[in-house]
Amino acid sequence: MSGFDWNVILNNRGLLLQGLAVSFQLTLVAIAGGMALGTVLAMCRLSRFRPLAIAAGSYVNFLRSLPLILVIFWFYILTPQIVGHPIDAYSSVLIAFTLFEAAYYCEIIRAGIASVKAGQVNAGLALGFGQFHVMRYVVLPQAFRNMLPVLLTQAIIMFQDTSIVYVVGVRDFLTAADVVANSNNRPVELYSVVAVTFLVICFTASRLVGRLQRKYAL
Amino acid sequence: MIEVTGVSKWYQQFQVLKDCSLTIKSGEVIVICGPSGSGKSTLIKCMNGLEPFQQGEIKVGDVSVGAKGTDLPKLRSRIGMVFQNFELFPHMTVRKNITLPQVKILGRSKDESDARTIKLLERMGLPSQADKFPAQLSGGQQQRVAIARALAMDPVAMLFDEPTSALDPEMINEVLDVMVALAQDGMTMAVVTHEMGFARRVANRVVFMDQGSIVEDAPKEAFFGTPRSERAQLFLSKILQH
Amino acid sequence: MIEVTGVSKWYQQFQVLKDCSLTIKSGEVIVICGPSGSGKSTLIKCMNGLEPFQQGEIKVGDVSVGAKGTDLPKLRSRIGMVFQNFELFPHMTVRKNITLPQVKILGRSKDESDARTIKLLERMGLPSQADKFPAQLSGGQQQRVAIARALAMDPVAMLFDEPTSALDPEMINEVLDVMVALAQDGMTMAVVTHEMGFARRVANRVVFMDQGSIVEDAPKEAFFGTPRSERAQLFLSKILQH
Amino acid sequence: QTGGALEKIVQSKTFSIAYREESVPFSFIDSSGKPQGYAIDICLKIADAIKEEYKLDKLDIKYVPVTPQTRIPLIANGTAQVECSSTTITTGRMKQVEFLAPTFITGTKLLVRKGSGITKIEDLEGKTLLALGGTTNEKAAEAEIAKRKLNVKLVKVKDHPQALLNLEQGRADAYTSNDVVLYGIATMAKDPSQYEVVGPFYSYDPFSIMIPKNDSDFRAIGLRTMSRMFESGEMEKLYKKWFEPGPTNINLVMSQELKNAFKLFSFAD
Amino acid sequence: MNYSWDWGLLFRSPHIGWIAQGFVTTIEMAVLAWCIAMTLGSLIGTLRTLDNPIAKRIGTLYVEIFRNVPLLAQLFLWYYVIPELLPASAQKFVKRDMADPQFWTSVVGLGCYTAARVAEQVRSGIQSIPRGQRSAALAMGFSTAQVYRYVLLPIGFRTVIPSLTNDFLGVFKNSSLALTLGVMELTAAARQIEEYTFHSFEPFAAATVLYSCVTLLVISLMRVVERRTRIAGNVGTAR
Ligand SMILES: Nc1ncnc2c1ncn2[C@@H]1O[C@H](COP(=O)(O)OP(=O)(O)OP(=O)(O)O)[C@@H](O)[C@H]1O
Ligand SMILES: Nc1ncnc2c1ncn2[C@@H]1O[C@H](COP(=O)(O)OP(=O)(O)OP(=O)(O)O)[C@@H](O)[C@H]1O
Ligand SMILES: [Mg+2]
Ligand SMILES: [Mg+2]
Repeated sequence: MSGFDWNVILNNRGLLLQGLAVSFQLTLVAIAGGMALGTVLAMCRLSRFRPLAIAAGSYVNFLRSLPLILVIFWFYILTPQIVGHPIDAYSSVLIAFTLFEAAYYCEIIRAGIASVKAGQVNAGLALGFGQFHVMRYVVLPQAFRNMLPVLLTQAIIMFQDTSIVYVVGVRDFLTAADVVANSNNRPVELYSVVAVTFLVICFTASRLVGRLQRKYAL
Repeated sequence: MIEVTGVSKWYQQFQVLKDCSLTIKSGEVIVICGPSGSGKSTLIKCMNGLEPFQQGEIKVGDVSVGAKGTDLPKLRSRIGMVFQNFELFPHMTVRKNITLPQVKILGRSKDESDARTIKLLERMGLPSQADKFPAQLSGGQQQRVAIARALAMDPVAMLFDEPTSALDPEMINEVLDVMVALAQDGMTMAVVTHEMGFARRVANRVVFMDQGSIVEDAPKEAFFGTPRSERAQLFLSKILQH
Repeated sequence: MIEVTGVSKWYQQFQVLKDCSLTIKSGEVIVICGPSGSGKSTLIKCMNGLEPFQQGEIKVGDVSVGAKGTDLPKLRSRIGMVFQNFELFPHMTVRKNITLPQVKILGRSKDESDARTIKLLERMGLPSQADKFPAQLSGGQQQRVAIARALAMDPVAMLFDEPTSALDPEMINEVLDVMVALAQDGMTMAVVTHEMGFARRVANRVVFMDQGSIVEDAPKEAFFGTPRSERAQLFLSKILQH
Repeated sequence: QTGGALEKIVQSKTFSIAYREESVPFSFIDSSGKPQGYAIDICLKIADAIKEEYKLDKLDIKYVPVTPQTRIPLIANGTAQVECSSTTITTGRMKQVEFLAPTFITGTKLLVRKGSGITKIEDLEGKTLLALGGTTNEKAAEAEIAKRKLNVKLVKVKDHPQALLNLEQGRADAYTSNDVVLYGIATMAKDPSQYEVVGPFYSYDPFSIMIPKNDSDFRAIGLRTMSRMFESGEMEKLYKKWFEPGPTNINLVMSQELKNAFKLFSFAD
Repeated sequence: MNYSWDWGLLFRSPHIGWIAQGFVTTIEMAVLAWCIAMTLGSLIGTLRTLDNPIAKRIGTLYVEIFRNVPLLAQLFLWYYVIPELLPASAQKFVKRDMADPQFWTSVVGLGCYTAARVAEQVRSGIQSIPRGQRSAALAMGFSTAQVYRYVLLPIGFRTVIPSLTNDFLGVFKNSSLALTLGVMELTAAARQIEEYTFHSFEPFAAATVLYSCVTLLVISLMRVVERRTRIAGNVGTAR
């Protein structure tokens, strides 16, 4: 190994930063999409209408049994053929992430609701609140607080998972670094930078989540 | 006031309540006791419809609890209930805990509710705790807030499910004192408790349950004097020995 | 037997024990009581080195607990300890709970340990429960198993930290009876408890703690007769009222 | 499927070119990230022809990056209308896509380290060979290995640079690809003189431009444009620009086979 | 959509062989990586529950590093970067002499990554045990090692079996990332068939079915294990 070459990083910082931006963007869109769809799925799973609950449950369990990479391939190669018109890699990855993460968010939201003790529901009912109001004033606020750290942790995991889009060539941070590494023959520098950058971002984020958790612990 | 007639309840095969009958007249205080798992909590929860039952009838005033068309939320708002674990809403301040139900359920104005809240907290001996969160209070204080929350709905009767059994010995008294005062003010009360001192002081009748049945239902004096069932005698001797 | 001299302990800034001194002679039974948070558990845990302390000295026999070179596991194996929540090992049967420490710590043979286990269970009135798991027993039975487990190590003294306060009222007695028998057999015991009936029956001395200090340390008769400190009087009145 | 490729180009006034990032000098990105290369230049000519023929006021060029794995689906599903790189014509691929005239003729060879003593595939017995997944070269090498019952470990890589990286780090002994590609890759090495291209041709690969199936008008305009370029000598000029020697250190004189192919595809109007 | 289905191609040689081989490779990687993860993870997780601040620090450092870098980046580090930092002889070994370097690099990468997760489970399992259990065991005269051996680890592991199952399934699914290093595991096999036949639905469907089936199988298996190892009564409520 011939010394650590900082220049290759500095010279290509534009490309790398763009990649990082793509990673963030993917994360944000997938969180929004995944949360929205995940909430709907959670409501379906908790619904008293059995077929709906079963359908949602099967969806969640099925997706959770697959590797993300396979789901990405499915949507990357197959959706265009199914829908009959072209879809670029970035959009197909967004769809894959949203549908995939929704399954995970669904479980988090469901667990959050289940974490509120039955006694609290009883207390709400005993005061004279209706079912809906018990949900609205008693269960959901506590559920949300309970699951907030897990939701955020999942977001951090997802941020890391965005690196998997490498396999379909979407220019996220890792892919950008890979391109630079290959064209400059500097894998050691570039892959190290990727690792350290992720480490710093994710570590900081998880510390913040930890602090938040302590602050809002009930 | 509350009339329980021949109520039975099953969890799947297991029968928790066996043909229970009980009447609580207006202004009366009854104490329900009995060994663990005998169905005391279940019985009391049936009274405001928190637990459904399969046989028998329960009437509160002239509303039948088990009937199909009954407006349960409305019924429940007229009966206060206090739980073993307080069950204050942990994400609201004490004030909010007491005010919110008044506003949302009774439709009282904010100001009126707030005034009532403050008055009740004073009555409970907690004037300065309104803006704390439940977790910042001691168990005894939390339970008094829970009582205040129930009273804020102006209930016609109060149900207590072992209100002191989660408390440290020192705090039991501050809660019992409040309950004694309440009883002396003429509140109709059904209290599940092992605090026989409390029963001696204010109960009109003591009900003893075992394995889902009401085994004894006697005026306090009779109960402590000569409980008729062997089971109750054994229970009392154990409770009172130390 | 156990000699506590001028022990102080801090959690960061907070002083939990303030210059506590106490002597327990061989064969003596002392009861420690006091309000919640007064440091009773901490003091008793210091005696077998479960909690470190910063000042003072504790001697068990002629071993100094706080000293650097002390073989704590060995010391602890000679002092039995019983906890409020029993702390039986939930993944082992009752038999295993009692036998394993004998084999692993004392190096007894399997057979010998087993024989001892059976004998102790009989003494505790639990001959047929050996192959159940702790969670399948009632609280009172679990606590008696815990006592058997401690006795299996042939301890020279026993420490009890509120052994009955997690028990249903009905079960308190079965545990106290065992403890009374133990005291009458001449075991050296330090017992944190609020069961004043027990104290009255077998204690040699009663120690009253408040805010980390030992406020009273008096023979039982003197304590129940005229406790000197105001705090102890208040405490006693609260404990005994109901 | 909505309309033909040509109809879509004319309607949207956009021409989507699928390009590769590392297929030097056919299709690659320069340091500013702009796609260029021999095949790209040809495709741009086709774009000009369309613009002229349909009298469009403008025709935007949209570049779609592809990899060997994605190029066929992306052309098949219409994400891009032409794939301009170094794709070999095969009948298997014709089930999904169509091809225009040949642009280059090459064949499968091996890139090895100088002095390794490897000159043909048999020398790889017990060694590691890299191949790009999904290429004709991989299949050719696989067939050759099977035919000779060799014990060669075939490891798949994602792209040419990854292959070079594996070679440079000493993780493999050879990389199989088209000879021209191999010459191109060797120039990207830290020390190009360390590498050589060896072996007989294990397959014979005419390159061409891929287009979607079932659009005869589009195919016609593509073939017509190329035919004109062959005839006018424009194609030879382009070849010289990129290969004799190109801007990328390649120096490859036009082979007789390619000259013949150009002649064969110069049709009369 | 004009797609010509050909499910038969899955069962034709050599495709069926690729799938079978890919499936076996996936399972092998998952199992081997899991062994690493369990051993290392239990150790690290235990370190984090000790009272010794240095041990704690080491455990925390490991977990934070391996949890906060994407797995794919870790695989690249293991494959392209770490060997470059080794002395020449060791380099030669990991790159060439070692049998199947891609496979083993992936196994180690997956194992170390998953170990961080296992460590967290083990830690939370041990910490979920009421503090009194530790005190009780110490009060009996057990040494710290014995307390872990006989009390904390057996209880801790039982309580986290469901989460450990999830982690195993995680490593099973994550093994698909090894395709980026050129390992022919299940997903890579599906891709290869696609590349050779230009049929994408069939091979990916086959891979999907296989992944799902293994997941289902593991879940039902672990239910049985859970029932077997469940502490009679209930751990959580043994107070
Ligand atoms: N949801 C349930 N499903 C099945 N059985 C139940 C359920 N809830 C309670 N039980 C059983 O019903 C019986 C009566 O329970 P209940 O809580 O009313 O007893 P209790 O007298 O209040 O006892 P405690 O003094 O312990 O509070 C118990 O045997 C209990 O195990
Ligand atoms: N690990 C700890 N860190 C900080 N403070 C502690 C810790 N453990 C105990 N304390 C504090 O030390 C004081 C004494 O605790 P201790 O458990 O000895 O009291 P106690 O007399 O046994 O009370 P109780 O009757 O509730 O068991 C309490 O104020 C408690 O909050
Ligand atoms: Mg109850
Ligand atoms: Mg204590």
